[in-house]
Amino acid sequence: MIDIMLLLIIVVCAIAALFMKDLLGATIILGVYSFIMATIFTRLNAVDVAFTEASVGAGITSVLMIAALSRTKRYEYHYTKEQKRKPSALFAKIMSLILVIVTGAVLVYGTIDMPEFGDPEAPTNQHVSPRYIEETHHDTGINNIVTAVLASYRGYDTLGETTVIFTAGICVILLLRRREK
Amino acid sequence: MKLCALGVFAVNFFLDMFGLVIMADIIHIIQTKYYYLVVIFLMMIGLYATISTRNLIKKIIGINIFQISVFLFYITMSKVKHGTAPILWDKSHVYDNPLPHVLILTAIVVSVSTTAVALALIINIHKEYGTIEEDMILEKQKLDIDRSNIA
Amino acid sequence: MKEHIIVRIVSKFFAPFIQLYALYVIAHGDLGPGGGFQGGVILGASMILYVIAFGLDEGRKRLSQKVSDVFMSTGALIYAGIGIFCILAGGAYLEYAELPLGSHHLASHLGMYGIEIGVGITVAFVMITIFFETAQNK
Amino acid sequence: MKFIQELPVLIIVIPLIFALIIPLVGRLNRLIPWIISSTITFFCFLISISLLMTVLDTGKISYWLGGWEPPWGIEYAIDYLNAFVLVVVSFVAFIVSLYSRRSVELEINEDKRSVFYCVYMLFITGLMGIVITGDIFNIYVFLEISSLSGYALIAMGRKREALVASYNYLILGTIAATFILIGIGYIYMATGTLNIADLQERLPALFHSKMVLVALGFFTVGLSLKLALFPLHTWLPGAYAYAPSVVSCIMAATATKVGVYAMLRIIFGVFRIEFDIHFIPIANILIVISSMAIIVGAALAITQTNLKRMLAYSSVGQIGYIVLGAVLADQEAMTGSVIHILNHALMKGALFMVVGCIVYKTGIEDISGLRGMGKKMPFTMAAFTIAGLSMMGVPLTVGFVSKWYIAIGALNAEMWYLIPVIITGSLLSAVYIWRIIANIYFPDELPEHELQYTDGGAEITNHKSQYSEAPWSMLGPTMALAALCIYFGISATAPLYIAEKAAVMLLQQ
Repeated sequence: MIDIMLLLIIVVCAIAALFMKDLLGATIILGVYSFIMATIFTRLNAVDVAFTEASVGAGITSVLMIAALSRTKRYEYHYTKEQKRKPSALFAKIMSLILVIVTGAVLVYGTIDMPEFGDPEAPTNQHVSPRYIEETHHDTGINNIVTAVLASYRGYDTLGETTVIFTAGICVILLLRRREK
Repeated sequence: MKLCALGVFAVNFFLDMFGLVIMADIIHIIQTKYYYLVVIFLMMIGLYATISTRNLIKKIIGINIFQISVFLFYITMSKVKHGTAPILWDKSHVYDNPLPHVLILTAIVVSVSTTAVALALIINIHKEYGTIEEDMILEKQKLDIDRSNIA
Repeated sequence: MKEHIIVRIVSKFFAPFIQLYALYVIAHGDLGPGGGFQGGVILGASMILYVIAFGLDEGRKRLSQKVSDVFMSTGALIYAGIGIFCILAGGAYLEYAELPLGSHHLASHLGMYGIEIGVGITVAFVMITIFFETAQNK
Repeated sequence: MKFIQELPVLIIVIPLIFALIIPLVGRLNRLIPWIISSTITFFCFLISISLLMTVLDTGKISYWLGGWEPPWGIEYAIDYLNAFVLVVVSFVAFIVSLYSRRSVELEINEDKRSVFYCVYMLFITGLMGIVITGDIFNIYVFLEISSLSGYALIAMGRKREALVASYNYLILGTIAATFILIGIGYIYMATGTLNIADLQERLPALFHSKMVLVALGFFTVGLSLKLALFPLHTWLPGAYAYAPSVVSCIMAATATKVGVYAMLRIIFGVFRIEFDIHFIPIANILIVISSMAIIVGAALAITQTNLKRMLAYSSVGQIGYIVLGAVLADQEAMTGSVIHILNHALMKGALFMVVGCIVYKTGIEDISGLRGMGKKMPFTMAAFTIAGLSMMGVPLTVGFVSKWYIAIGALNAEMWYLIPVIITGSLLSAVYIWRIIANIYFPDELPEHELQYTDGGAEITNHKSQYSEAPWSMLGPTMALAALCIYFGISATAPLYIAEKAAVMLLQQ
């Protein structure tokens, strides 16, 4: 039951962020969205991911967004009704709506053949992952399977991940840093 | 002939979609896969926010919603009935699938990195153009072009 | 925020505890949830808290640009370097078990600690750098 | 001897490590970043050559990262196709970084140069990482490394439009990456594995699954966005036109090629060709789209007045050729397509380098400003002419070889109606190239004092007749690429041999 409640809240959050004109408010709602998402991750037993999502999605992203807002504008431009009804604006809205509906339809089409939620017979639980669960302790001597996969079996992805975050840092320096005094 | 193949494919696609409704499978699907459907709905809200709004920061918010919903999609597929969190302990025999968790840890990092770079770009755009609305930036760009043509 | 004395005292009081917690999260990645990335983010957040309470200039005094740049590279270098050490020790890239640090389990354990620390350092300093660069308003 | 086996990973890790070092040592001397980037990319080029040789000798190389056997660990799988693309990418990266010194000195502020080279190296690392890996999620990670650094590099352009172009690319690129992530999710859900070789083995049993269909759809859309296939090319012209010269060179010559490689790998390497043809008509859709790309890209290029923007649209058309050759699913056409990855990298690289030389010397980016340039910068313009002729597909240049193979492949596949498309594309590109060549060598009569040069170049020259060639450090690499356009046009045996093997491998898996 609580899962359904959380899913409902999160849908409301997403829609609210979409319609909010105050960008600071939208940022806060995005933070709430991330935080509830972290709760859902915990409900689904993804504790590591929940931890990361709470600290990164709800924490750092919000801080950065607010810092950026403080240097730009807080409110979205308020279009008048005439501007909204201009054919070009309407056309763009309708086109993006159609695009989104088509994408969504294709995704839903894919769900027809999906294994049921939580099905232990699903291919994902049959092929690669059993070995991680059974052999991790023997292979690496570590109890947290996620850490073992992250740092050892797929440690190279994590090197890529570290490089991504370094790239982000160095790109921000390249874009924003001024000469030192 | 090629067009025929396209047509047949399109018809099949719609029949599949339509058949879904007719066979009253829909209740079964909602019961067993409601998580996926909600996730897809969330993704589409995010995608819509990204491509339809004209405000640069709002677009970033939309992209964040989109990406975070994809994360939920991955986590949803990692859940196993009666499974526990993938940390070994002696009381459990069924664990959730750890691999999607690992992938999403990486993807979260990618998402925050993209957000950071995008915000840096937006700050620079605001410094140069004085606005973060796409329409007004386009207007100013047109002015720029006119000015360079006159010069 | 200079006039908000409560905020300043509370954040000054809490920053070391948050940092301690961050170190705990980095070190306990193998037993429970957490690891280099999460710990790094918390470590970065503690310094961001300090900067928010005391202002950017005060923050820059505590942590100069040069130092944070150096640490940013260092973390990732530790990670990539451990991989190179694994090759020198005769294994494949990032094959920690081959490191000459005792038994295979111990070696892979220590190798993973090493990379978690590397990830933590890079993430923490990247977060601080991004915050500094985004928030500076001159 | 030990290091020989480790070459597959060293080609990624060495540039990565030096990218991390550049900002640390960049403060010491202003030349150090350039020296590091040139030597390291040269080193990567050597490694990639050695990998190619090994692949030709012994067949597919498989490197297990961390010593974990695939599909549990990440695998580096090197075969004819990616060894070839790796050589192309690292070679172009080397030539461009040789070329970059003066151009970067002009266009990038001094305090940002070392960081610029760091990001440049990260960009190259990301591209090579995409090419070499045998794991589908690893592709996503390295794709993001190269994309993020690409956004920042584009934004370094001198005009303020560069920022907006970079932002648009960021939004579309992120949507593309998220689509690819969804595709990975669906395909993982259907098969339970992420390793490309393993996927290839397990997928045929699942061809009727709707998840696999949706996954292919999302991969196709996401990658098409990334490689700027018409009509998803909208980010490309702005990005190439406003980026600094060096960045335009490297992106035009490598980034889209790597996107094409990823598409080949996923459409033919992960899914098999039977699937693409028999289960969904994705190949047919792509044939239509790429034919449109060829025509529309070239036609839009004709309408441009800005030189860089024109070359960018021409890239859209050329990408159409590569994709068309690939989806015909014929061995000859596939050979043409693979070899066009090399050929287009050479000619587009040379053309953008020429533009960089012109911008360096005069600050001109408009086509009309090139009038009579043939006398002023004879060597640069010679390079432009060679690469331009190659772009048209004139015999004895590389452009001819690939178009010839694609045309033969179209005939083999009994799609004769594609021949006019290929020829029209060539004719249209002849129009936009010839317009410039005529303008630089045989200028219309115009009084000399009416010629104006916009400022912004390093040395502003006012006299038209004055001989002022670009510096040798820029001209050398440009001429080298142009010479290769001719060399591989005349003796194409070596690349053709590899491309043929790659084509056979892709089609017969």
